[in-house]
Amino acid sequence: MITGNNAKKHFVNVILIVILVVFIFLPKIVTVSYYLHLIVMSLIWFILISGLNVIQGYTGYVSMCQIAFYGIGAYTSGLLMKNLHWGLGQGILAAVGMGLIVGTIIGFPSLRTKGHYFSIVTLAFTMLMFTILRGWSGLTGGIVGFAVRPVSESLFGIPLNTRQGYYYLVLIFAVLTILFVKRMTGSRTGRAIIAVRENENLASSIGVNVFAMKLLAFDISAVLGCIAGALYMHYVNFVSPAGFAAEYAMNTLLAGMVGGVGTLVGPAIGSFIVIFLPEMLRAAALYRQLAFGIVLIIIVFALPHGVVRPLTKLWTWALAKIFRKNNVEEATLASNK
Amino acid sequence: MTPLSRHIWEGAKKSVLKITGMSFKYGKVEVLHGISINAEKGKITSLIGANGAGKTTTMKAIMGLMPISGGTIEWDGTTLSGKDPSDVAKCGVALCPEGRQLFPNMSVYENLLMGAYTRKDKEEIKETIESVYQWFPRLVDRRNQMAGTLSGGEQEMLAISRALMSKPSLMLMDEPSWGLAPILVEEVGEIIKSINAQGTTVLLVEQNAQMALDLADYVYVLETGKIVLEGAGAEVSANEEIQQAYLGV
Amino acid sequence: MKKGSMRIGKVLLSVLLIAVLTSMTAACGGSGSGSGSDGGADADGGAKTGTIVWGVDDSLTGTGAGSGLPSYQGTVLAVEQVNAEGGIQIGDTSYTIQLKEYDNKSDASEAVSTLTKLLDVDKVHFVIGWGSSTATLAAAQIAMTRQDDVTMVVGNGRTPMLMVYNTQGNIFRSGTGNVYDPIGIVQYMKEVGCNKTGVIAMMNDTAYSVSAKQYMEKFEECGIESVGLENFEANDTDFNTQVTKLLHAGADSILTVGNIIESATIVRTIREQGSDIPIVNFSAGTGSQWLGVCTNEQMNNCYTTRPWASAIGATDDGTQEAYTEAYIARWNDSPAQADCQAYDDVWIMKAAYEKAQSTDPLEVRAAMKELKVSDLDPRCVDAFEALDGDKLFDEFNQAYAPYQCMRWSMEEKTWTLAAVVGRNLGPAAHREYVLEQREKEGL
Amino acid sequence: MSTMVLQQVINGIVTGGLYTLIAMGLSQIFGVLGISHFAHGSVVIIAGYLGYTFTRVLGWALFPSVILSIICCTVVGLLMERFAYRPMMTKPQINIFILALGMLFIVDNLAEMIWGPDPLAIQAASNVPIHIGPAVLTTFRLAVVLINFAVLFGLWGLMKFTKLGRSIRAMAQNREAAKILGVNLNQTSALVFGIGSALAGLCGIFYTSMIQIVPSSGGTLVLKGFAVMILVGLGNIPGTIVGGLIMGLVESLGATFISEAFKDSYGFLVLILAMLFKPDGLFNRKTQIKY
Repeated sequence: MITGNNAKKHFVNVILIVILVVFIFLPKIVTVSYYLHLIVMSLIWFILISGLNVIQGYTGYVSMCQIAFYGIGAYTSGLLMKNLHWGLGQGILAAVGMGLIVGTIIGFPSLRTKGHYFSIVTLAFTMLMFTILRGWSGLTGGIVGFAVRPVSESLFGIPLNTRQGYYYLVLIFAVLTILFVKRMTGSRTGRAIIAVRENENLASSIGVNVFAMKLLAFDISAVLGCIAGALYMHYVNFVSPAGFAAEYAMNTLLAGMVGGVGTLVGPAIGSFIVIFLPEMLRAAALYRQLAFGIVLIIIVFALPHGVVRPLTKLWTWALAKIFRKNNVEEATLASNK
Repeated sequence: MTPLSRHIWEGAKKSVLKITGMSFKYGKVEVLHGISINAEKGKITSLIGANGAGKTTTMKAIMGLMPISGGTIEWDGTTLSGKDPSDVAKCGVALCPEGRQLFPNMSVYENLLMGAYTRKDKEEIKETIESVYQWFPRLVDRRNQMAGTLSGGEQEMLAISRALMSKPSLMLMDEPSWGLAPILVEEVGEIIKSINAQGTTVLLVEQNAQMALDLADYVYVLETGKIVLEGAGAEVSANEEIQQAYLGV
Repeated sequence: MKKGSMRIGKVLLSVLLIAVLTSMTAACGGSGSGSGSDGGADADGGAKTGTIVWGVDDSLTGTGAGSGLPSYQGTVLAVEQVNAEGGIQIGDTSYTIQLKEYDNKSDASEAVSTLTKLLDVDKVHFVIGWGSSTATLAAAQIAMTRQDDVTMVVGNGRTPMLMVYNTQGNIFRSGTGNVYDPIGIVQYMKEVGCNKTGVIAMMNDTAYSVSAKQYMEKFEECGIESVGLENFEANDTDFNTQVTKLLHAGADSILTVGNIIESATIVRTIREQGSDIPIVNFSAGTGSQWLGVCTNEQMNNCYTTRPWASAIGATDDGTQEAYTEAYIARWNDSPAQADCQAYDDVWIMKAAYEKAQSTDPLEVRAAMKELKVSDLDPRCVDAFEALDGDKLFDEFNQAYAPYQCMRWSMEEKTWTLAAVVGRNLGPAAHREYVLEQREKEGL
Repeated sequence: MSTMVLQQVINGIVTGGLYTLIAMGLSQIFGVLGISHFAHGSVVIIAGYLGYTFTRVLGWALFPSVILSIICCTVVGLLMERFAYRPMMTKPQINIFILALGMLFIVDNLAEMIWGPDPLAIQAASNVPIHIGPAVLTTFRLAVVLINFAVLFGLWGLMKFTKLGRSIRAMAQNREAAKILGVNLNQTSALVFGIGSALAGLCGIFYTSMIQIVPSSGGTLVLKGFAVMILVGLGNIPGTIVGGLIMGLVESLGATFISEAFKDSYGFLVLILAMLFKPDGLFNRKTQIKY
């Protein structure tokens, strides 16, 4: 007997499958490949912001060095391909490894601080990383950056150096990210990390090793950031330090904030907005940067808790509306039995 | 216990505190339901009740720290409800807050100076400090020490004397006995008596019912935001329910 | 999957919402904008007219705005002049030029987005401008993979690596690359009294670091002792450390290699440290840009040796004077370096269209490859060098122009021509450099 | 070699003074209101650009234009406090953080549109080099160092001995207790913003005259200011002075002996190392920071 609750679950599953199908056929729907380019970039940023969401959403710490992980991932896989001719797969694996190392190195000093201090120290790391990428011109090609050859591998027969091919690669990584983050938040460690956000002292009093949890969350955000960086590198085939300066840390903050922190939906909405909004404002040419800043302020005033909270209210309202009708039928069904 | 010098207290002679039908809401939840309290001029009035009955909320409401949702607060002819705490302080009301709320990284002397923030007269402030030092000799040799490093009793003395620094006509005292050893509670009781003896109206909020009943001329008993019993100090302490509920007899 | 599906649903619902939204805009966006070039009869049946749409991709904001903004202004000035005279004549149709400009913030990912939009949404086939190296190199990666869709005509993006990525021959550059032989300039430095020279250069910029090394190689040949090499960054503001080091190393003259404003600040820092030694700047910039940082007295005994075509008197037929007047009239700002490069690009494009007598992009590109210096309109500011067969571009589509050496004149408060010195390395050395790099890059 | 070190030490002291000026404002504002006031960097560049406009474009004398620039940027600071931060005080902390960054972003772009991307500088009138042994210090830089210490000493006196100073410190340590004693919190925080912005204005003028200003200078300077603030811990005026000098010296000596390319990052390296050992700052007692 389908009770109200199960019906809601089935309805959600149906939507889930429909969405997945739509995404699989998206390259056919979106003919103008410029928009497909934007969607690929949005999915890459979705992975990046999901990483940010892990440290920011689940431990309450605002991290400003996600863009530095993005840069490290890009430079690691890029340089390995350029100098040692490593492939795409090895590049991403190396980026994951680098993410763990750098995440721990950056995590140790910054996680000892709290609140605003933590954000400022992480922003200092982003500045440090930018200066190193720019200054070490022997290795990184300096301010101008460097280029790599397009990837030669192919995925299920679709060559990856075409936009469609690369779209599917990024889609797979995006879905894997959702499953991983969902699995992690549902798991025991996930709940421990959330406990740290709610009340650190309480969490440590019930046996949660607070520092280890924070470091774990920070490493996860670093790894996801580096994967996104590697994917970006092999998609654009060129990278320069300017793309990972403190200015872009603002975009990660906006994406995390707009989407609403601590939810799974947040990164999706936040990353799409951060990629599509500047493109929409492109007509403003000279004033684009200014418009972006003003939009930022408006969002902060209008949506202090991000876009997701009103959206979830809408979603639960819609679900309730659909299923209240069913419950009435069941009640009548049960009563006249 | 030498009485405080005369000039501090002429201000405290005439005024009376009238709170009528005051109610207060935390968000949507109403915590105080239309309570009315009158504090006699020059008397000690105390408000007793279990933890969470709304005692501290009442004190904060009087001081203007929390906007009340209904009723009026009147002191010395002027209505306090709706006023900003800094203006309430200027009307001669001083609050000795729960948990003392000192400035930990400022010296005892600087804490006292802050107490006299609303006063402009430099000379008189110096005199008040001297009289407070007479009153609380222990604070003299601690004068340049950081307030955060004082003992519990000393901190309570500093909190009370800081409140005294503004020459208040109405002294609100929020659980002065909190966290003090019994003999110190006695000492604080004596201090309150002598402050009142000089004519300052005192509204005392205490969990230590015994101390409140001993000191008070008039007592209000507050339970879950409502006044359940009021009367003269002796009369209320004779009441069996009160004895069972608060005195553990 | 039951437990978490509620949240998964929310995730994918919102992603769907946005995807559907964007695909709708994509569908209508695609057809809306005009195609590369479309001819059509004029309303009153007179001479047939049409429009040609070119993309302009420059860094109007961000770190590269110092050269990106003037480059864009130079382009607009030339296009207005061409349209004023009836545009480009092909057969009996005269085409007016329309520009579609985007700002790439001299940043790699922005350059990719703007170029992709120009190709896919605005469907343009020629993209000019390209005032900064980073954006130009990033866009070159796309140009390599979409050779039939786009031809890039680069102005002031001088990084020598650009032609290394020009494997499909669809990138042209009028601005001389920074690979050149400074022998002429070093000899001139010797004449003006440089014996022990300290070099201070933007070493992390591929273009400038190559130039700095070449200068120091030539120092020995001309008997100049090099007393040190100091480094600085783009947008650096404090040079006391480096200047102190060089002065204390006994330098009797200093060579700066870098952007206009950084070099000007170095000059000021040197003068502030109480030294009036000759300073040679491998940099360009207008008199007003230099006076924005230094005082007239501080500029005394300073030289600049960049290919600055719009230097008054660089050639004796008055083109530079005419260009400077027109530029000041249009933008009330004195011309710099990037603007005259972009200005010439428009005339080169016009010559290519009229030589091909067609609007088909591939035919125009082929015609541009074969362009002769004599085909160009005399108003071209740069005195382009006629390669063998009077050709404008070499086999890698790189044009060449001689260098001038300017001295600061206290009276006129601006740069005056001192000598026409160095010529670039020429096609042979350029070929050697490109092939060597291509092998390294595995192209 | 030793003359070089002396010269670099002098350079370090001069720039260190600037970092102190900006860190002082940040530290007071953070102490009293718990706001990471990133837009402080904008206040610096506004003063710098106004200084440039008054002296170079309008041709006024140095002194009146300096005073006017500082007044204007103080007003800007007060407006930011009144209309941007105060309404947001009740919202979650991250909003204030983004609001501050947003304002920095906007002023950054406005400055680029009004004054253009090229660096500009105020032409300091008397710039005669003074020789201290082999090292050189121009009169203007000497004046900067002297004015700097005079202002900071005055601020220390104000904080330590005046009623206003006490109320600012009291508010920083316990807002509610200060409120009870009659301190008007809004007025005091406006005052703190005023003082902080005036110091930032002074820093902007000095920075634009000694070095030069680009629209993005605001961001780098405010970050260095934060680094100093965190390095020494909160509300500690002598500590902030020493912290600023440490930052200046570390940068100029680091650039000399290690490598010029990483000039900006040495300061941050010192901050990160400090965080490893003393999360509450080098000089500060264990302060209890409420979030």
